[in-house]
Amino acid sequence: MAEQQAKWLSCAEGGAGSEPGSLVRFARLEQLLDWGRANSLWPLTLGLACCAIEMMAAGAARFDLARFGAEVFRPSPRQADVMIVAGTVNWKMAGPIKTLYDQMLEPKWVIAFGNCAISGGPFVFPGQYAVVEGVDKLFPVDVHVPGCPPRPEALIEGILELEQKITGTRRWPRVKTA
Amino acid sequence: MNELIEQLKSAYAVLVVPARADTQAAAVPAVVQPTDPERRGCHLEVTVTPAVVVDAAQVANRFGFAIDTITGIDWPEAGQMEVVYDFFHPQHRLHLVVRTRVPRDAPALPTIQDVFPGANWHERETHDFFGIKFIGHPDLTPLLLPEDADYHPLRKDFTNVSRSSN
Amino acid sequence: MSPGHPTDSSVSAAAPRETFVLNVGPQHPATHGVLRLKLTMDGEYVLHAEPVIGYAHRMHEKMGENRTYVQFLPNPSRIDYLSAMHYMHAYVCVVERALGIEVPPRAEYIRVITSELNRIASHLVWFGAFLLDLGAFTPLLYAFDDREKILDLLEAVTGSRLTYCYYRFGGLCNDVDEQFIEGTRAFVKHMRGRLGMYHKLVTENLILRKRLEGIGVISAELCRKYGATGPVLRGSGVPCDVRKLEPYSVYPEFEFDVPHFAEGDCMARYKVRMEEIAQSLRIIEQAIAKLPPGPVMAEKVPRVIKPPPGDYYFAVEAARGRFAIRLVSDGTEVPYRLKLRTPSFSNLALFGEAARGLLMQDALALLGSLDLVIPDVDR
Amino acid sequence: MILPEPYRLIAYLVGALAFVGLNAAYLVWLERKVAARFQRRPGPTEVGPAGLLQPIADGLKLLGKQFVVWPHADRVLFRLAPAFVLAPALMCLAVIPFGHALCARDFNLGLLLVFAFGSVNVLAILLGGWASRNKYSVIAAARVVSQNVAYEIPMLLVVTTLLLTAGTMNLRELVQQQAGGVWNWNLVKVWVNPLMPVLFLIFYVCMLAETNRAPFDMAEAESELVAGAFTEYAGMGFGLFFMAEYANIVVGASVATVLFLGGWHSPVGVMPGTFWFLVKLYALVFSVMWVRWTFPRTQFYRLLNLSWKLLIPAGLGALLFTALILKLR
Repeated sequence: MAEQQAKWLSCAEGGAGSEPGSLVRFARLEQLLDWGRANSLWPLTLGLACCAIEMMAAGAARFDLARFGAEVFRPSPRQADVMIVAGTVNWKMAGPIKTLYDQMLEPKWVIAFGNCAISGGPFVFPGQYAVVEGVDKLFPVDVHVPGCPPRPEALIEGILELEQKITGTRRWPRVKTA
Repeated sequence: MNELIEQLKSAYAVLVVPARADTQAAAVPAVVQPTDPERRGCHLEVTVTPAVVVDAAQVANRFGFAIDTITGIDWPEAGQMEVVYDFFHPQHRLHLVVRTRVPRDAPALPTIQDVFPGANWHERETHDFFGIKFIGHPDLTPLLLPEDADYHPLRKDFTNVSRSSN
Repeated sequence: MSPGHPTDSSVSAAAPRETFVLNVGPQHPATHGVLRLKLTMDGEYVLHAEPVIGYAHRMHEKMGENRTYVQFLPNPSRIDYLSAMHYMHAYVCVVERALGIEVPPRAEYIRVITSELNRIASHLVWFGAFLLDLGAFTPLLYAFDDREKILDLLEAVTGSRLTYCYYRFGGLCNDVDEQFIEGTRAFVKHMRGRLGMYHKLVTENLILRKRLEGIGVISAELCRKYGATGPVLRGSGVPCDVRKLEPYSVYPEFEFDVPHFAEGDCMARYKVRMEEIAQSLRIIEQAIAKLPPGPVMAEKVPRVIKPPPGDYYFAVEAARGRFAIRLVSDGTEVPYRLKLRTPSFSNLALFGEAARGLLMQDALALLGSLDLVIPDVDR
Repeated sequence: MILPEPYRLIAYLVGALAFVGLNAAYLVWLERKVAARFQRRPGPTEVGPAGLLQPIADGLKLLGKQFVVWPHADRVLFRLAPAFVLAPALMCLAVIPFGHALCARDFNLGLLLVFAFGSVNVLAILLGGWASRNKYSVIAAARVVSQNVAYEIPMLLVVTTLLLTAGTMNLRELVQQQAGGVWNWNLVKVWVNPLMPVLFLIFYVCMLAETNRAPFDMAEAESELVAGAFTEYAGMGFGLFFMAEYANIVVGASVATVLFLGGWHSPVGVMPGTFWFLVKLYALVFSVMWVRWTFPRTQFYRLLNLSWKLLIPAGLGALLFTALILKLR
């Protein structure tokens, strides 16, 4: 454990928050905060289409997102940390979803869950008039989880991937394997 | 069952647009045509002129039909748009189709939403997709398309709307 | 009973009341997706409710005119992803009707088994989500637990957890194995026990009964005027089920009841769906017992699907009600027009009228009891 | 031995803050674990052993989250509300005797103080909801006020009834009266007042309602009002509301323990008193969680009906009945 912790700390050293020449360094504090953020990713309750059911399944007993502390689905964007865009976004929804993104407070992240959110998925064809071809056209996306719909395991992997993006290392503490 | 169909037939047979002196239009009777439900999925097809769709809906209402759906079909070669009203019966195995055709350049026909309030959304949707105007409809703002949509995507000559990808 | 509504003439005769518009959605936990409700409220009473839809419009009908019959196969399962099997069933059946293909009996039986499994899965999701609307969280997880068992069975056969693309024009893409049959048998037994538990845990709960009984009454006449079908119509006392009324596939060969309750309130719709799970189990049991051997694919299916010109219509009983496809063919490889009649659309249409005068809390319970899938409304 | 006043108060301040903080943090953890067990899933496991670091991660996250006061919100009240909601709960803990000698302020009117400060909680949620200027929040705030006003009355009626037989408002003395075995606890003292179990039941229901817990969670009716009165709060503002909810549960459960369950008195005679106090306290807290994860939410008007039409008449009846018994005895 201690060894891993040391590794985790050294990994994130020189990452965000520690500028080389600055007098005051808050790297350790930043790392601590990042650890907290990574382990407490509260998603926004935002189900758009098919993928939302798999998102619900990921929170249900079999897959249990709660193990990683990410099961606290908040209906209010103010309290959510990560927006899981689960499903197709069309141009009518583009405005509201952008508002939701703006209403979320920093630090915030976005997971594009499913092909529709990544690129428009199966609904893209020449002459299509409704679908936004990828939510990264609307706001920055941190993790893409492909699939139509992706399996719940894929969402868990997406969350772990996002944690890695936040802390700079693949999850501490390690996930126990069965 | 069969007698119900017969009654329906006779009810629709009298649906005639009366001849009007000011337009020289002749009286047009409704065309009632029984169809094979195994092959086509409906029992009775009634073709009427747009002027009597409300009466046609009233007959369906009198016989206890429920509104199934309303849709449009675009026939650019014929220069027409077809509006198809589907009615199903909640108690009997009976499916009724009422068809009417409107000119493509000025598609308009009366609304049946006073007979079937459920037609409100179906007509709005048909207006969204085909641009068919339902006269007397309280609110024809786009239902499924964005509120400011001015295109009718299910018309055969529809091409992609220009969409700035911001 | 709920207290007197302000729409009563006795109350509204007083000084004009101040109303406000509450915007529920498109992102709101009670709308199960991207439905938006514009509620004109007087305090907590809903004076006028206007659903605003279209936030999940995905051009399925336009796509129908853009792709060949085979290319459109994955689409129906994405319209109502919770009852994907039924939607696939309607689509392949309408094309089979146009082409005049006879489907081998084994394929029909397997279609019925998978469809009914899918219906149970869909009702389980509704059960969980509805209870979540009412503020009980735990039943959701129990329901999803049971649903995973169905998903495992279907995944082994179809390769997909949610959006199955299993039926083909003329049959199925592959046969089921012994494991599936055994697993389904075991599931039927398991689910019967669980249903008893659900009734003990939820149906008999006093708070739940008080929240549902007499709330959100929808009359049979209202259903007829709006074309509402499925459990909503059956919850208003009309035993209308496409499986019985316009039998398709091999449904006439099974014994099952059409549960219907005359009360028309949220509890009636709740009971209809719970009873339907039991009836679906009955159908599955019979279908497995009678499952004939043989091929699962018709022999004379043309390589290129070109239905003769004409207008074809096919309706099935999906988990939410009557799903119908109107296919207009012009004899080419691409449908000329593919109209999808989705049950949620009509079921939601009556919400505005049914919710008038209810408390907001009860209106949202009514909304939950309609069992909406928003992409099914918006297509 | 009881420490002199100033030391006791300093010890209380530090202790109460730590107690409330840890309680809030670990009751959240417990709630998540308990809920998970009810739902046949593991709950938080990966963040620290058995997910024990989960509340710390949540706390850090909330601390590091941006806090914004919306331009349309009431700037002062919006900031004040979270503080208002937590402070009264801290005050209440001052008079609660956790053990024979573990009471920050042995106060003659202890019970009065608990109820006086306990009611401020409502004001804070009202302020929070009002200051947010969000329709959902305002609806929730209005609900909370009428709910808490309605349930304060039966609760006070029950307590008054109890005071008739006890004759003191000092919480320590109340506990001392219940010394000498389980049968002396107020809950089972039916020979003094045959209505004691009923009183406890009313008190328990009122406690659930006062702390806005399911099935009476109108303040945060998630599936209707988004996040209720807290919809616009983010970061630690929301965190404080969260902490206050658990602090209020602890206060409510403590008062119930003191009034009905014999306070620090051990049912079997082993282990120190504080241990037993906490056992009773957490058993009650657990039951509160159990209720939450089992029942659906009630309707709002039914909630008010329950209080005005059932609990208040029942409370009044119990009060009259008890007065009669005492007079006749």
